Amino acid sequence: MTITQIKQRKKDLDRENNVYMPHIVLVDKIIEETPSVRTIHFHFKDAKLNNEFTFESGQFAELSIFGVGEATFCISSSPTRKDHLECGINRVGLVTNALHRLGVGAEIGFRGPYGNHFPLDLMCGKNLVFIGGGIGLAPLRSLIWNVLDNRDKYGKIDIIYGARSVSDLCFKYDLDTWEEDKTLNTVITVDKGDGKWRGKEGFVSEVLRDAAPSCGNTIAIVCGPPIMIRSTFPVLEQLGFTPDQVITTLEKRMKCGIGKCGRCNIGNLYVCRDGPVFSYSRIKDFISDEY
Amino acid sequence: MITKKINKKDIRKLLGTWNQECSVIVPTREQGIVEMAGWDNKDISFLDWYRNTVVPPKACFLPQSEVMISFQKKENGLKIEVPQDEHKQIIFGIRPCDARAVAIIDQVFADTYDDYYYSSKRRNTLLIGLSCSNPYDSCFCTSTDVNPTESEDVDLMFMDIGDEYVIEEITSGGKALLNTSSMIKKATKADINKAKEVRAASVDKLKKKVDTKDVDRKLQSCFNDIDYWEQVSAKCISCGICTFLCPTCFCFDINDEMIKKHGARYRGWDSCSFRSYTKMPMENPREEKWRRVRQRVCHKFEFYPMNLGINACTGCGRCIRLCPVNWDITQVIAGLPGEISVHSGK
Amino acid sequence: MKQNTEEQPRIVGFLCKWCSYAGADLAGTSRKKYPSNLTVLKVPCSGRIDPLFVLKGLRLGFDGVLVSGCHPGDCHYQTGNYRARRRIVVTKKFLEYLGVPEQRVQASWVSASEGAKFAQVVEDVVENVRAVGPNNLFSDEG
Amino acid sequence: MWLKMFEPSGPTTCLVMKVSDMEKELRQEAGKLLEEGTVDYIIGFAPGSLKFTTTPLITEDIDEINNLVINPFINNNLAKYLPEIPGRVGIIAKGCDSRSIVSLIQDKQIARQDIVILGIPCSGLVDLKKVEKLAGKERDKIDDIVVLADKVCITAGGEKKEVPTTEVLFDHCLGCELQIPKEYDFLIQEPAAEIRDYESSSKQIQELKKMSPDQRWAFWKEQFGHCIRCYACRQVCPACFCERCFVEESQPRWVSPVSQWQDNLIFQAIRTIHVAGRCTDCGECERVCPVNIPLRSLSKEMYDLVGEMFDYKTGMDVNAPALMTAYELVEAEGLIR
Repeated sequence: MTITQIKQRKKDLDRENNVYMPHIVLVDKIIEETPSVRTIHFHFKDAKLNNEFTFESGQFAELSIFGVGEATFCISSSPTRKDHLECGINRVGLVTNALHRLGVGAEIGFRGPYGNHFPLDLMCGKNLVFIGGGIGLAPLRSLIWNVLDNRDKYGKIDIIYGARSVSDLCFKYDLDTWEEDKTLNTVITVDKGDGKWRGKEGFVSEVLRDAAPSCGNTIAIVCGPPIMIRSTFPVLEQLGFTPDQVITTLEKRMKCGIGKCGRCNIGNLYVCRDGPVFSYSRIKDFISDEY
Repeated sequence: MITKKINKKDIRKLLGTWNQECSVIVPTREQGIVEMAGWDNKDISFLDWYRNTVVPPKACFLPQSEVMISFQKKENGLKIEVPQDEHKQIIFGIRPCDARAVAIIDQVFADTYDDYYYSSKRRNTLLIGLSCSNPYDSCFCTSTDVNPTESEDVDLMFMDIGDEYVIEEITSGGKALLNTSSMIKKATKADINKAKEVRAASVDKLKKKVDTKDVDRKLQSCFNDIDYWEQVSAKCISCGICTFLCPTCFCFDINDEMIKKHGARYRGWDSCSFRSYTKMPMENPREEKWRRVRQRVCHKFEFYPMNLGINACTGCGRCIRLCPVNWDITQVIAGLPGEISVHSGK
Repeated sequence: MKQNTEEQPRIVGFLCKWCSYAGADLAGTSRKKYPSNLTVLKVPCSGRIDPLFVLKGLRLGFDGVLVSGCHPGDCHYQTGNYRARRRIVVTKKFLEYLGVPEQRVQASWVSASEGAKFAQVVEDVVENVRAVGPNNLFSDEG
Repeated sequence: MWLKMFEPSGPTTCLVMKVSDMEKELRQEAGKLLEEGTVDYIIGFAPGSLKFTTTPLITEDIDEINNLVINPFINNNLAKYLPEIPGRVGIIAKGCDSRSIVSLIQDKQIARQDIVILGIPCSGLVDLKKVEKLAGKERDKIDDIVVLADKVCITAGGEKKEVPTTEVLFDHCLGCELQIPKEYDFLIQEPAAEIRDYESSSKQIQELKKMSPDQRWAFWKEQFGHCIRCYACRQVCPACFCERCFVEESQPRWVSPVSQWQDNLIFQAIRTIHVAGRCTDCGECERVCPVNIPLRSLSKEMYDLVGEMFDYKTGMDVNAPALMTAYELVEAEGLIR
């Protein structure tokens, strides 16, 4: 812990680029998913950027409305489909409410992509179990489409998705497609169904226990509200998954998105910089306590 | 290595020469609050009364609030501008503890992504250190690897040896500042010996000490010792004094504002002591006070060293002196349960 | 409610829905003339008016603030305006102490049947506020 | 146990309060409460880690009772902690603290039966900023402060200085209206010295009132330019017990979280109005402000304002309704047309 170490780590301060300056994107299309969730499709105003922009499944971005503020969203479209980008927006706060008031053609700010991504090379050749809850399907969806677009590279695929009620199910059009896809096993559940619901009822963790996917050569990818994540890990452990076989993506309050503003840490890890994608083994010690 | 010296009487002239080329920032007292502010070209009385600033010098690079982007609603849409600030400045009189703190924050803002706003100010600034021989009773810099009379984190280091300052030239930028001046003399052997005496005496004045050896390991083992954290956090009132006035605390918040047709995206200090700091719509991972206190201590002495190899505390003692309830971080560190006493998670 | 952005001075009025707002309506339907400087915000009761509303109005650049509710004794919720009264007078007095000219913050009781009084109140408020000039309280200059 | 690591040298003598006897009595009583299980926690003052400081002691450990102290540096208004501490609590209260406790009971934030008030008489607390100014030395360079009823002896750097006691007490103490708690379960029977100077207690307010409104506004504008929005004033204030403060609301956003003088001033102005009738003029907001904003010149004015207009004194009667929840049929005539 000497000063020479500091100096070694000190990087060049002379770069001109201002990472906080957002790019302008235009809203192409708005899909109302549930009463409180909408998906917006958008593309860059700058045509050059439209071509050059790349990202990976699992990464996130900061969307902003000038004069209102910035908020963090994961990119829910797949990098294999390049014509536009998508973000799912749950109406909960100042910025998300403002985003819900927008119409097609609106200009908003975009900076990103930030964070790490799902380890596709690690998943290659393996069976995959996707476990999602509520709006947590958004990051998974990017990965699922990414995987489905290269279907032959992966083994058996299970998708287990749940929401609080039927009207809270997001991306229903995708769910329909996946249910029809014979190469997948898709299970959809709601905590409590309405009269017309013919699918499963119960929490995701319970449905997962019943579905009991085999842990052999398998990776489980979990994303959802913290309560779902917390209750799913023990079930996966019972099913024989080791912490290394479980991958999750976390959400925390963020401001900068690039590991500086300080608030999104879990232990020494910053969700924005070291995550949002973590293997369960990496965060095991902290997760029960601060997530 | 001490190489040069200057007579105290010539300091005003020296600062004056510098002030012609760039702005010189010195400790300034207004209403009893000492902070680094622009020099008025005359007054150097701070050399007599100055011990350390209340507002740490980090504010020169990470101001309490600054405009990141400004917007203006025009008929053909929004006009967006980023303020340009490339003016050169010299901070004269930074203490070794605060200089180390700047070096510590430098790492954060250069890590992975360069922070435009911080580094555009930082790279245009030269730091001139001033040795400290009058510590507060709350100072404990010798416990955090800082020598009150020595610093490698500045460009020039001045040390008071009576009628003169001896000068260490640390960087080429600092060296260049001295080249132009005829007031600078070569330091003699006697000066260097005198400096040695002063150094020993200054270090000796620091009575407050805390053992920081193994703190990270101890913190790791008592992370889940809720009893301990509840006990030490009981009297904390969750204000932002310790974090805002800490020279190494760098957390910030970004907020937009729009009044009539003008608006801006601002960045301002934020504090892990505030409940709203981590609040998310559905839940708050650090709702309880003891979690927030734990975060502050662990960030300084466990997480920061894990990530960047150095404790994020330089022993300046501000958080102890200024705390409304005398919450003393050295007591919390010293009182850490030595060996593992882990409680179950929640 | 049409927001008035043209006329100077600009006044924001917080009117209780049962009395003062109805009073304003009556002033309108009975074709009483009063200045169009007022931007009206309807509140369920004068008891809902937090001191924040007053300062927020001034911060947003309104030159004056009017708060208005039912006469004491007439509150739809029995005691809302009695409580409001304490809060309003404290706010008014305190802002004066801070240095906000007293004309900028004004209060009145207007019942649903007092269309004429409402028109008169607005006229007086506008005149009083005009006398102290535009609101530069929160500008950085000066 | 960890409090004993640093032995600060406190004031050697203090005749204003017969300290050592009072401490003995207090420790005995507090110890009894814990021992007999009457309370779960004791809140009091312990020696601080720095010279001339004290620190709140919140403990359920009977061994820590011997750390309880009474001296002219027991600044904190401990009532602050009551709403957040579960169970039954024994609290050491000076006159002003007791008023805050009563005010919290009036506002139904705490229940009287959960609190055991250990009242202590108080002749006033020493404002270290004033002492520093008089001595020309900062706190840690002062060797001793001896507080007597009529004079204070300050020793610093070998020099001894004697000044009238009124010159070193906090402004709010000079205007104290309750030296001995009215509401208590146990009271240390000891008279308090009457050290008052009402004029200097609100000197700045009187000066401000002589100015024009524009000048006053300019004064506050300048002051709040220094504000760093650390919220210490709010956090230390027993009257600020809201679960969620209006500054943290984002929908609508009443006050910008960005620190600029406009919003800093609005924050403090609204805070002062919101605590009208709860503020007991304990002066904590001003004491803790790290940038020396004269906050008491706001809160004391509000205190006087409600006193004059509604003949209301905060925290004097547990059974009286809180100011803003009550009304008279006719009052504040002439301010609303």
